[in-house]
Amino acid sequence: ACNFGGSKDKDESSGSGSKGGDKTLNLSITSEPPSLNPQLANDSTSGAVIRAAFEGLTRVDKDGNVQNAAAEDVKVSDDKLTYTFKLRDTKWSNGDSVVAGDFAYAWKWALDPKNASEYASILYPIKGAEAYNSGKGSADDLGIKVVDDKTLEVTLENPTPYFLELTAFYTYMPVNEKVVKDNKKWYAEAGDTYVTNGPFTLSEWKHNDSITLKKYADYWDKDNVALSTVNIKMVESETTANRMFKSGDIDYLGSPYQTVPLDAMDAYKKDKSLKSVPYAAIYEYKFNTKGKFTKNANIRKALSYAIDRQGLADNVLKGGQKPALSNVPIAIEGFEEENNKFKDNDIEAAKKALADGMKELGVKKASDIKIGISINTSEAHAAIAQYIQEGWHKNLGIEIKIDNSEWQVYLDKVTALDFDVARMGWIADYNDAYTFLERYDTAKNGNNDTGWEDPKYKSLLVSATKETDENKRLDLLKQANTLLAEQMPIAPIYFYVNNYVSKDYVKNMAPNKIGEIDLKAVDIQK
Amino acid sequence: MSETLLEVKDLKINFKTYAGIVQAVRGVNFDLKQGETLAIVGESGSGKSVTSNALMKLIPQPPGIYDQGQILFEGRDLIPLTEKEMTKIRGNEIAMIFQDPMTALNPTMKVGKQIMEVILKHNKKATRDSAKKRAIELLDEVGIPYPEKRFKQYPHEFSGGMRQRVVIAIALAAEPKLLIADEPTTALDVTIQAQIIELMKKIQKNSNTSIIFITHDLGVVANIADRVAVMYAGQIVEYGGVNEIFYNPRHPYTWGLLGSMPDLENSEDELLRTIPGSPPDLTNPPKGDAFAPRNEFAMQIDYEEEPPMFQVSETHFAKTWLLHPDAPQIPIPEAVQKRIDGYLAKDGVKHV
Amino acid sequence: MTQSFKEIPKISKDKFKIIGRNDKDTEKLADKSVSFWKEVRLRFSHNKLAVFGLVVLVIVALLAIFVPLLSPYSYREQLGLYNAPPSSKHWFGTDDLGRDVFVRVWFGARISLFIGLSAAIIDLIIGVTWGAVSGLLGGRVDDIMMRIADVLTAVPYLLVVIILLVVMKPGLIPLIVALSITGWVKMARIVRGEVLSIKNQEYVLAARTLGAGTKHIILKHLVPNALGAILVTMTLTIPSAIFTESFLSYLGLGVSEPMASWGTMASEGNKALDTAPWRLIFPAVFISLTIFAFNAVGDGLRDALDPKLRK
Amino acid sequence: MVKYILKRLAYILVALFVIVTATFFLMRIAPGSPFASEKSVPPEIQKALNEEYGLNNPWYIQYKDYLVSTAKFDFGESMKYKGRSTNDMISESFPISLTLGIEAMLLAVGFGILIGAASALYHNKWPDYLGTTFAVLGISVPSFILAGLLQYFVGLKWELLPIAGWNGFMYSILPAISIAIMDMGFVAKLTRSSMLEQNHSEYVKMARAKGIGKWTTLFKHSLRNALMPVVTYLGPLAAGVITGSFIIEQIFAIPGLGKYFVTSISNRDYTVIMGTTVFYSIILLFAVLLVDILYVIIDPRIKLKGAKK
Amino acid sequence: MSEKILEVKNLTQQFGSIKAVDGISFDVYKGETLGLVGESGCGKSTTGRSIIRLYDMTDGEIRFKGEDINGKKSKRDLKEFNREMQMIFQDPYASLNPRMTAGEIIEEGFEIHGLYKNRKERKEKIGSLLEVVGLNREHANRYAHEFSGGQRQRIGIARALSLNPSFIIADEPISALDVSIQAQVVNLLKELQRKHGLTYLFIAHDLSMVKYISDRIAVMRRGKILELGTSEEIYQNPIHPYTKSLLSAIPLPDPISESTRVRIPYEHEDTDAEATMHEVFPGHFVYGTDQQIAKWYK
Ligand SMILES: Nc1ncnc2c1ncn2[C@@H]1O[C@H](COP(=O)(O)OP(=O)(O)OP(=O)(O)O)[C@@H](O)[C@H]1O
Ligand SMILES: Nc1ncnc2c1ncn2[C@@H]1O[C@H](COP(=O)(O)OP(=O)(O)OP(=O)(O)O)[C@@H](O)[C@H]1O
Ligand SMILES: [Mg+2]
Ligand SMILES: [Mg+2]
Repeated sequence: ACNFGGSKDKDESSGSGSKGGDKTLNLSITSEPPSLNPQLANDSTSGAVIRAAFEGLTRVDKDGNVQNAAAEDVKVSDDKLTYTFKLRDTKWSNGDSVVAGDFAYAWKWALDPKNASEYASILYPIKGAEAYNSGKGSADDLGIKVVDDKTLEVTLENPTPYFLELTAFYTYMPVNEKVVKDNKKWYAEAGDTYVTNGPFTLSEWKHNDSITLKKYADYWDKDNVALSTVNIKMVESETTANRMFKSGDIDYLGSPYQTVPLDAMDAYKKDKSLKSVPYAAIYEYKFNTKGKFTKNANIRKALSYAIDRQGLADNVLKGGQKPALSNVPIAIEGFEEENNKFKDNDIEAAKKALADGMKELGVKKASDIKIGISINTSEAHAAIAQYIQEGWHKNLGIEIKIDNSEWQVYLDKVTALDFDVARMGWIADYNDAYTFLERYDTAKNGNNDTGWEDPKYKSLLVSATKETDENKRLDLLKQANTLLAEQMPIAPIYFYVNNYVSKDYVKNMAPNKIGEIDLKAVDIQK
Repeated sequence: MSETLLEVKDLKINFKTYAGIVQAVRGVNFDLKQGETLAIVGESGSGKSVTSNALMKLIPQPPGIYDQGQILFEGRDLIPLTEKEMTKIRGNEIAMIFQDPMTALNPTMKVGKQIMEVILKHNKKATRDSAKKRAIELLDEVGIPYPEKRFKQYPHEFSGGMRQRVVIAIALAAEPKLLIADEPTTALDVTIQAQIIELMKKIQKNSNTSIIFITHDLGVVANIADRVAVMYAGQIVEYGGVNEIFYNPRHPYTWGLLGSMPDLENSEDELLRTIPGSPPDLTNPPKGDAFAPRNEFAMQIDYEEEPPMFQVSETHFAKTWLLHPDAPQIPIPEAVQKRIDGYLAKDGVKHV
Repeated sequence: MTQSFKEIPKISKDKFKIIGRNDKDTEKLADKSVSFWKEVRLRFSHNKLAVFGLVVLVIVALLAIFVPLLSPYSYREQLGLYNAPPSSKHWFGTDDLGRDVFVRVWFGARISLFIGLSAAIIDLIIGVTWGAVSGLLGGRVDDIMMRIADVLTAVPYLLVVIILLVVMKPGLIPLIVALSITGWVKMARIVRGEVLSIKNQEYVLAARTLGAGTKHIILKHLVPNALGAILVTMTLTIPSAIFTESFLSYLGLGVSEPMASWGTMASEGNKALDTAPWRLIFPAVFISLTIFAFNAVGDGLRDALDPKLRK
Repeated sequence: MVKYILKRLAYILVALFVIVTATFFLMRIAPGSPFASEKSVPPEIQKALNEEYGLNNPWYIQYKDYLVSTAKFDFGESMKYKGRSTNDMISESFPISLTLGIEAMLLAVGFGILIGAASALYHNKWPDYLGTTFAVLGISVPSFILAGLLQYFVGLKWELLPIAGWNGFMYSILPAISIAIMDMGFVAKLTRSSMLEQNHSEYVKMARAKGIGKWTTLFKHSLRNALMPVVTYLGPLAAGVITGSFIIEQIFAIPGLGKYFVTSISNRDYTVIMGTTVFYSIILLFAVLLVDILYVIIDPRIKLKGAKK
Repeated sequence: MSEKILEVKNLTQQFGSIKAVDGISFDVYKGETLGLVGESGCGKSTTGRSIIRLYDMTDGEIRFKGEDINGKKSKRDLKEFNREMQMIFQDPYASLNPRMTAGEIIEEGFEIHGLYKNRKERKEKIGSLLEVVGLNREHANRYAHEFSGGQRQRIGIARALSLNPSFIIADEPISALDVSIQAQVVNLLKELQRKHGLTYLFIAHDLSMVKYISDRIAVMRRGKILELGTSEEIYQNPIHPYTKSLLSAIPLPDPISESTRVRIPYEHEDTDAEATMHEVFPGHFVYGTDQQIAKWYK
């Protein structure tokens, strides 16, 4: 009964990096990817693998720029509502040609409510997509048209300036229609059915253990793919992954595959190996605007002002995170200068706001204010909460309790507004402020979780969607952002950065602003 | 008589306990000749088992301490021997039968294997086959029917009497020169007891084994012993040939023992004679004669000084001041004497 | 025989007057007899390891009581000195939020010791009762009770805890409820085994002929005589409860941050082993030391109470 | 015997039924859903998902479905890992946990008994103190701390063994030790006290009176009799160990079954929860039964009649 | 003869496939001692325990003071029964809870039956019971292991007496004791019987003691009573070959006669289904077929 998985010799050869032309990259991800079906995937782990194995119409390169990929050429109509993609001559890993129909099939499949794709909403910019996906429209009304094998025409609902970024997103990846139709579970294992068109093929998938990607020999741009093999180990524990990195078992540690453990930050900072790149993502504390105390905007402001964000970033997070003084990350184009809606750690202002708020609420003593910080169980959340708790307690004299819950219980509580202050994070799927601001359009929005809504705010967002002029649109979004800071339904805490460490011989490997790494560009030079 | 096999000289054994040092055996002397049976009697706690275990060096150390004395087996003192040297003697030269046949056999090992084990251990030439053959023979010898079948059974499939026979078979397996039987029949009922005693006698006759037989049942002693040692509080208080002890007991404790036996002629109305009180605490043995506090004939001297062994006859000794020439002549208590006379009369009728 | 046979000594004649037995003494027990509890105490105090364990427990308890009261720092105060190694000011160093580990260790001791003792009490109340009743009644009742225990160990514990999390406010009480759900099963199994052998002892039969009921037999006869096994099992329950607590705290069922227990400190510290080992070492050492002490005391008591080892 | 086993099998069936029922209701009462995530899923898709997995049916239909699937040992597809069947997940990961578990059991039982036996044999002498101290240390060092220490020192600092992963025997040593150590300590303690008891028994004295050496007496006589309490403890232990330990698998990145017991629950992956629970229950219930049968093998006096003794 | 206190009719006790007691019948009269002897494992203890309801009997009927003991169902009746009938156990070591003091052991019955609620009264009662069995009041605070075997057995007797029973089953109360202590215990039992008019069922395998203490004796073998009669009858005039064999095996403290004694071995004769109890003499019963009885009685 000896089953240690896998054959030994294979692994030994792959572990030793590049020998001659054989360039191997060793990585670790935190868990088994829940699904390697591009249309079913809904998490970054799966996304990281899918992105290497599939090729969308476009790719986002390591600098965050959109490049044509499967599409050779894109034409955008003047009203910015019609996109015509001309496809390159590329091949699926089983030899079939990649045709426009494969894209159309994949997108329609994702939008088909029967298939229950959890990320289908990212296709909603396409005309008729939302209606079809929510069972109100039909597939025939979708703005997806296969003109011929090499031409795909897409009509949008609204002008969507970031649409070409979306077409690089994994839900927009094509699938080989024939293979998928033949085998419903084509994506469950590596093998003949897992047909891809990206720079790498999935050569082995040992569930829960490891994934091996091999360079795709017939890839159209194969000359620009340096790596021959990528070994991806699934290592749940950060500490273990960190030790594996130190011992050389893996070559790269950090976003988006794994996190550099908090406790290791100092050491890596000391030897200057820790790298931080900005990330279009925010860590925030949501206020329950229906709560006993947090319904009062002044109280909310007091709490928000009295957070020492810089101290938190320096002492607790240590990864070079930026204090968030606005609800849209500085990594978002056009919002670089917007991070100044209030002052960090402004105790004076906080005290004043608190006094005002107490007056409005009729509360006599600050210690009568009892507020709970709800977090879910995870190391950094607890440390952050404790840091903030101590600050609030010390500076404002209010009583804070930390309420720690299991993840799903936590989600339930947040949705039910069963909290005072709750932590949340939001990561951009595409580099645009809309993804951050859209969440608060109505109280009913599934991602709002504060109970807050404002008709003015909503109308600003609606106008922005319709707006075809880039600058005007940006301005509308900035107005909305300012409005959020005034009412403070959420206290922004910090903007994420992507931290990572990598071995010297790993080149061109860094996450971009939306936290992705294009393995196509990575090289190993020993 | 034949030569002396075992000589125990001034053996003292102590146990270290939290309550203090228990002087379990306080200077015991006796000897044993080949083919002879010595019975040791005495009440519970008098040191019979400790003495017999000491002969095999089976006293656990700690807490046991061989404080003093010698155990000369065929002239060789066993006390200084190492554990390893002892394993050659145990089971081979000296064998032991334990009191409780229910617990003396390993419940999870087949009976045959338990016998073979000794044979293989002590007979270098024995093979598994020969050992098995011998084991079956032994089972047959001790009177177990269907020995081949029984060989393969577990102890719990045997009755108490049968188990004691197996224990005896094990003891005999290496043809020991000395057999120590520590209350081998106390746990058995009378009919089986009688069978076992007959068996032991037969074995002794056949192989001229010496036997030390420990019991508190005087009836059994009368049946099996050549000589008798009566123990009290870690000492031998009377010692002599079996007839001397039974028909001419000299120590008041022996009187007490004999008197407390009911006998079939006893009328039911009279109470049995008892020895009142309980044995002394051996952590702190009393000064003088340990039996004095329970002795209706105790004298002043008994509370002050330990009596020496007085010689009654060539072979009969007793450790009581009553035998001192200055002591009042105390006759054997009436009830005991009456009983002895009764027996003698009956025997006389039969044998004279 | 000749050896002990000396010449008949000359002794004054009046010593040979019969004065009979010493009536007073006859039914007296050995006067130097040691009472049961005194002997237990003696035996225990002769067991060096057990005494050591007891001393450790007392010291740990005292430190847990007094250090948080007397220390210049509080368990939650963030001193701005992050991950500082042990020094004369902070004996056990500071943690990632700049709190004094020494105070936190002894604050954590309060919670962990409380949990450990609660678990022991749960074991006693539920586990012992369950095992004793099951073993004593036997037959079908026994079958069913033991299958219930099996079922309890098989139903996913985490799910039960999650549901508790929903219905109860976090704190010590739900923690104890969570520990009570399955913590006692091992104890029940072991007590049942003991009871099966004790219940046929003659003194139990004697109690039954006196008309004793189940409760009486369990409390007076079975439990006291299974005490050895109970103690040994309890020494195992305590550590497992201390670790279960850290797991439950992780899920949000235990005491809430910034309070700490040894278990949570150790599992947090475990991540910092490579960089700030003092955050692991101190809680871990005290956990181990305390459990070691509980074991030593438990074993010592077991041996001291064991009537079989006594004569 | 046959009758007894049949009766026990019936009990196992009843117990399984109870377990499935309890798990089902707990699962349904617990907040959250398999499809919940930080980014909320639009209600329409939520509905479609529920429909796909039959979660829109009334509870009694779902309950019936679980009972049926349990009866058929086919638990359906995982709700979290798309396209993966629960049965596959178990059958792929169980052999790994089993291998590791058996290794750990061998360590725990082998060394535990050896240490316990040696301690008993040299009662109150230095091997006893050494063995007892070692056993108690084993109990008092939590497995996750030991695992971390081993990984850090043996794996990273001294580079003697791999840090993590599952690629051959060398990879299994550290995790097996981490799993085994606590049970090793307890087995050693149990063996010691049980051996001491046996050593006071008449038959051991008898064996010594036969002239048999200490160690031979130990191995041939007292050990087997002393094993009973150890066996009682081993049944549930084995069930737990061979089905994997979440923490150890997590620390050493082992693709075993243990992690599913925890992750399936935090994911609310209903089918996998049910599958792993039933799987574990069967192993546990059979382990308990096996122990009762083992009793008879170890001790010929015991007859299977229902009650022991 | 005086009235029957206990009637046992066709008592059968089965453990699994073993018939430990196989349809035995006898009566016990008020104030007498009935001795029950037989080889080990013949069902003596089982008989005693069935009578005191430690076992639920498989078949048969037991009447105590005219009432069917299995008919007693209510808790109160059961307690009443327990007060009337008590048992003394064989093993003075195993029958006393090592964790209790002598006082607590004796007190147990009071506690269960709620007697002598007053502390002083209770203490007084315990003290007087200890004195009755020949121990001192001070012994109440001592634990069982501090007593000698004989003293322990006396504590067991005090416990049995604590509820003032009228009927006592003594299950080999002396076989674990040595001779001098056996005598103490037997004397005590006799004296108690004389003073309190107790009735005993005295179980033993030592015939000399049984003969001494019993008025009548029943000889058991393999779950059946083979012979029953007055002590005199059984000793002077045994009829069943098994009884004869038993008697011949008693060793006497008389070396000369012992050296010549011949034991009569018992050859088991199959008694077929027809075997019944025959009253050979008034009050002297023998179990066997008609021919067997005729053969034996010659
Ligand atoms: N291991 C021991 N530790 C302490 N004391 C002991 C030990 N073994 C025996 N003793 C003491 O030695 C004394 C003699 O005991 P021993 O077993 O020899 O008596 P015995 O004559 O064989 O009695 P019995 O008829 O009950 O077998 C007793 O007082 C007993 O308490
Ligand atoms: N609880 C029980 N379960 C199964 N069998 C039993 C039980 N009690 C007694 N027996 C069996 O019943 C038979 C009679 O046992 P019992 O104890 O009545 O004999 P006994 O005459 O008292 O013997 P002893 O003289 O050894 O005490 C024996 O074969 C015994 O094994
Ligand atoms: Mg003895
Ligand atoms: Mg009996």
